[in-house]
Amino acid sequence: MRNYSKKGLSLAFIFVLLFSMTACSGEKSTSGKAKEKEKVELAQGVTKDSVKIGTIGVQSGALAFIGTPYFEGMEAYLNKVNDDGGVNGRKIELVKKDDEFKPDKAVQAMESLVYDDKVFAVVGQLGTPGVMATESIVKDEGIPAVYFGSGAKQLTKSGENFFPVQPNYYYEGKLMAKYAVEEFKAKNVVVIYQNDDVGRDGVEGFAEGLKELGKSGLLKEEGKLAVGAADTDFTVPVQKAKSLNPDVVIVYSLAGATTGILKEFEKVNFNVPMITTYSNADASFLALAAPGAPNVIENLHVMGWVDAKPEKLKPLMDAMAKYFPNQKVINAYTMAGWVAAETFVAGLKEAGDNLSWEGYIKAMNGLTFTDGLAPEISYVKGKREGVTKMALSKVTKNDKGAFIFELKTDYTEFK
Amino acid sequence: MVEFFQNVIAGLETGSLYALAALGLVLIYRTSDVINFAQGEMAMFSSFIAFTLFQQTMSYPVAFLGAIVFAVVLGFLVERIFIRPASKATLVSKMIITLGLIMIFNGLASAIFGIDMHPFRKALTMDNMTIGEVIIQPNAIFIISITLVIMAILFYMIKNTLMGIAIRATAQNETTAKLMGVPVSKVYSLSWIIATVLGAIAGVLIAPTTNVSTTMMAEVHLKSFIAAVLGGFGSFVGPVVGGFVIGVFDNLVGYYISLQWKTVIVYALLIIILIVKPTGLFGKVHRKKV
Amino acid sequence: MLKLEKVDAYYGYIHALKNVSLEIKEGNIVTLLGANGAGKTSILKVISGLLKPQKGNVAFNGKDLTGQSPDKVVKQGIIQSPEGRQVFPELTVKENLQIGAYTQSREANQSLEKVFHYFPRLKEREKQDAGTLSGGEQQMLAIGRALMAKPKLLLLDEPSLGLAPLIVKDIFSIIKEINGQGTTVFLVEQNANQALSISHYAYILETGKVIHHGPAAEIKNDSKIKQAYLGGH
Amino acid sequence: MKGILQNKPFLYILTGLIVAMIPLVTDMDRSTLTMLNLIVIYAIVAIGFNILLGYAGQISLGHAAFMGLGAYISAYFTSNFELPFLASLLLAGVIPMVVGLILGLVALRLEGHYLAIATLGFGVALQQTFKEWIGFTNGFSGARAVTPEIFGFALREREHFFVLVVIVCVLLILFAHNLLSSKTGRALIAMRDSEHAAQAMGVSLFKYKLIAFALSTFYAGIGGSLYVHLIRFTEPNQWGIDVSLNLLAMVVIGGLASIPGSVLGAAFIVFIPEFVKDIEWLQNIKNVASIFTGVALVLVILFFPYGLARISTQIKASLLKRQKQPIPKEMEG
Repeated sequence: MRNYSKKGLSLAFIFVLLFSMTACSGEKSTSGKAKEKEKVELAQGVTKDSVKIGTIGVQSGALAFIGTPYFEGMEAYLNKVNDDGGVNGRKIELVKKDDEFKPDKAVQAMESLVYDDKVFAVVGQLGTPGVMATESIVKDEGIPAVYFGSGAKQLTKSGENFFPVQPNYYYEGKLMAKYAVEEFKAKNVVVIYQNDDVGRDGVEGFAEGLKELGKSGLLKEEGKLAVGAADTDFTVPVQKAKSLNPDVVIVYSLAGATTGILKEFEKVNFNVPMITTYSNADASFLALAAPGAPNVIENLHVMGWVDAKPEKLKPLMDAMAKYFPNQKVINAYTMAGWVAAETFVAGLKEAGDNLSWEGYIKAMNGLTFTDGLAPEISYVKGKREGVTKMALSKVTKNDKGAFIFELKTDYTEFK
Repeated sequence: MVEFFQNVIAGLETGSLYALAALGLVLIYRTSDVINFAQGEMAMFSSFIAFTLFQQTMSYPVAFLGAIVFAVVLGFLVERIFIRPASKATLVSKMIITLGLIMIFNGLASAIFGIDMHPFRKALTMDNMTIGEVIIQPNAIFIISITLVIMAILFYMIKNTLMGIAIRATAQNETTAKLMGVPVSKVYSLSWIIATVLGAIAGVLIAPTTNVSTTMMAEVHLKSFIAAVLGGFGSFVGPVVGGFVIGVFDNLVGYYISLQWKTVIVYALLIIILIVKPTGLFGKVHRKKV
Repeated sequence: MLKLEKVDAYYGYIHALKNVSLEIKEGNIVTLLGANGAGKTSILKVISGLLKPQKGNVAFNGKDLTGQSPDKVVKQGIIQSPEGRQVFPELTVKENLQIGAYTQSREANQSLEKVFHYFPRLKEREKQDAGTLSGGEQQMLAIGRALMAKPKLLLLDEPSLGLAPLIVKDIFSIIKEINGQGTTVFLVEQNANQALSISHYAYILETGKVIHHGPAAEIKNDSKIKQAYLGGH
Repeated sequence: MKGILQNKPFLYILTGLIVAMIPLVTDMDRSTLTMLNLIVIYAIVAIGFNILLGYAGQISLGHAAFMGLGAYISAYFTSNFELPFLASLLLAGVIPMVVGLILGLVALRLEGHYLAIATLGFGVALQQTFKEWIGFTNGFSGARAVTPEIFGFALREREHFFVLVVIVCVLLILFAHNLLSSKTGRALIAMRDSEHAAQAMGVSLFKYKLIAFALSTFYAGIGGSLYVHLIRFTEPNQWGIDVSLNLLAMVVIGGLASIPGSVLGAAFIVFIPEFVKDIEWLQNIKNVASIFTGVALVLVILFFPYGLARISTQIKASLLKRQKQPIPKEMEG
């Protein structure tokens, strides 16, 4: 009796595995290993009237608040392009994969996009852990990858087929240093940074920027203050910052922690100019942060790389209203997704009918794109820095008493 | 010295919220031996109710009470639907059920309320007071007092009322409690209801700091566990003291030692305290149910 | 007063009670005798509502009690003092007694005096944790706790178990006194002699079946029965 | 023939052989293969965890950190010292085991939920160390690992890697099996069932708890090493409480004290979310995978409280009952 059941169990085990295979592979049991590049003119994922592209990012769990608007922005743009007739007669078909911000899921997603779904390109992959984990697959296969929703700096050196758009946090940090020195004439700076991939690159970049400007003395070691993204008490960093008497404070954290820090500033009535990252450059951030810190928020300046003037944003707003009528929140992530799609399509138009991977990459290498939300994206001569021009906006009240961003500087580069 | 007091007061304020959540954990643990991992997610759900009600009515008391009423129903339903049918399962299996609840509530909250963060107002919005140079927010005093009051009520209830005695009796010997005519199913329902309400209060009170979002309770929930263990599961004073200690300690370590390493240091200290005093600061040996 | 009719009950795989019928008359002390595992405790569980019978029914004063939950049974005036005393060790003596009066909390104070009258020792130790009492004291507490419910029918599961002979004698005389005050008692015992000497009627149970019943005095004097079923004392 | 089939080690090896062959003879999607690899890797960790929880009755909520430690060690030594893969695999098991021994020495004096929280605290602290000790872990930029080579053969294809993980898994299963049928195993089980009885039997509780704890961290480290060479990347956020809780769920869902159960549990926890995500009509509801995985978890516990591995026994038992006797019902109070 016993042994029967044990045998049954072993069988059941095999069964479970078999079941999982069949369930996952579905009908697409075509070879997953066919890696030999098709020698036909069109690359994988391209037909006479369609181009299939893929994207990966977090769509569920704790960080879904990033992925959801981001992919909506992307889909809004693609829907608009498709409704206008597509690109060179081809409709763009988007395959979305959820990686839950986890590297192993991202690898599985990338594998299924590249080998199983056979997409033409990966567009707007979101999330540093996933981007880092799948970098080697993208590199090995040579598939075009446009726009990374990641501020990681090493993407600028990943390879020919990598086309970053969004400025990396390191670069943004450097540019913040430039603004601190040139706009604010800072003598003593404190950086409060979110202690993860976002904030650490930012604070490093800031220090490097100061060094290159010959102003390393502005930021002391004790002026680098870490906060956790999920912290519930921001007293310590704010107390420390206050005791150092800075004339500029850099707040390098995402919306959640930044609002917490601002509220604490408000509590102790700490009024100094502050600069924060482009991740917070949207109206939804203001809606979140302003109620708790109505006074100090007017000291806040944000970096920005998308041109958020209403006339520039109009196509985005119209498309969102048309395709996602229920979405009330249009934020920096929506814009980022939009730019991702915009940049990819710009390359697609440029490549014309030459839709092999090589052809697309060649076309992208000749591209300097200035018609989109971002002021300028260029990949000419192997440049892979993405957007390098950013501007500073200040939070201010408009006539109706609502908080808005007001552009303070021109779009400039570090140098 | 000003910074010291500033950090201590803030620590007491956040510590209160850890304490409230910890009291809920301990209450459920004492009656049914289950560690409720979903406590934080349930509190998050209640906070969303408060937020939604506030948007509809613009009345803070309505929002607060609405969240509490919701928590009563939620606690009751969770015990009825998920915990009671598993009465035959082992304790660790029941813990896994609460893990499942985390996923369910988190998923439901995103589906119903969306994934955005929302600002939420404080209970008291009066101007700050200053004593010396130390800034004190009336809201902080309110939070600390409400914790102490709730602790006192709970303590009185458990110690002196018939229901309280019944809760303790059920915790010690369920079958005999039944034989004495104690409706133990009501006792279980009640302890889940109270625990969920405590979590909801913590959630609504922390919301002004963390904003209302599906992830708002992550840190509070984790710290409430630590507070419960530190103070000891054996008493109702323990978790409150544990909460205060964690809140204050976190800040002092962050301020005087290291912001980056404070998590490591605080947890290392926790382990050391447990080794020196395995049942927590206020713990006596808790008899396991047979 | 209480009638079990043709009760069948299972305990896991074990057929614990087979077609058991018995009756407890008001004002009596009825004893249930039998060896370990004969099903005595199962009968109590069926009465108290801890074990649901598969067949048959339980009636109390003509009212059907079959399948009622324990707290409803207690409200009817039936309370059990379980085997092994089962006091709540981390509750004080007084709190243990208060739990006993859970369904009669309005008259708790009055009952409390009555219990302290029977067991003055408990009064002395009112504020002490029950876990610190001696075995005899715990048994007193267990009986006292049951009395707090103002029972019409008191079920006692082996009150003499593990106690010194002198204390057993005390306990039995108190049971008799309680009965004298008008409480019907259903006594489950292995200690046949002493139980029979205070009882009016007795049932003998073997492997889940009632094999004999009759007035206690008769059984006490029937040497055959004693020889066969009660270990021949 | 019957004798051989009654031999459990033989059955494990046979099953392993068959399972390892499946991807070689069938044609599967690469991403599916990656998932199968992950299932076996988590199964390894779950088996170790089951020795601790199912056999020794000790709980831990910090095992993800040990898995992470194994991953980082393997990544570090293969990339920085060009240590051969097999050596680093072993190292990735041994170092977490030593750390586990040290933690066990202090933490195993605690019981139940106190042990749970102490290990949880340790897990959080270790994860935090991954974040801060940049020299070793490369911080949030993450650590990379190379494709493993065994005797000059690079396991670049998922099918080949799968053979490796199945072999490691079967070896560790055999080890666990032998250990659990030895004196140590009997002592562990005696200890779980009753500490007093075990003490009376002269079992040194502490020693055996420590053995179980160290073994479970060894298995976790091995799992971590295989993981990092499969995914070729790791970063600190991965090794948080959620993974520890998932491990716990694997063991409980699969069945306490059951080796096949741990494999089933790992398959369940890794596979169900992916499966739910692929159901078309559910995809328009936000976060549906999370809700359904949660519901599945609850349902399994409610209907199969003894774990997936014991479903057949459970069904048989209830059938037997139904035929011969009515089912007894303890009443609810």
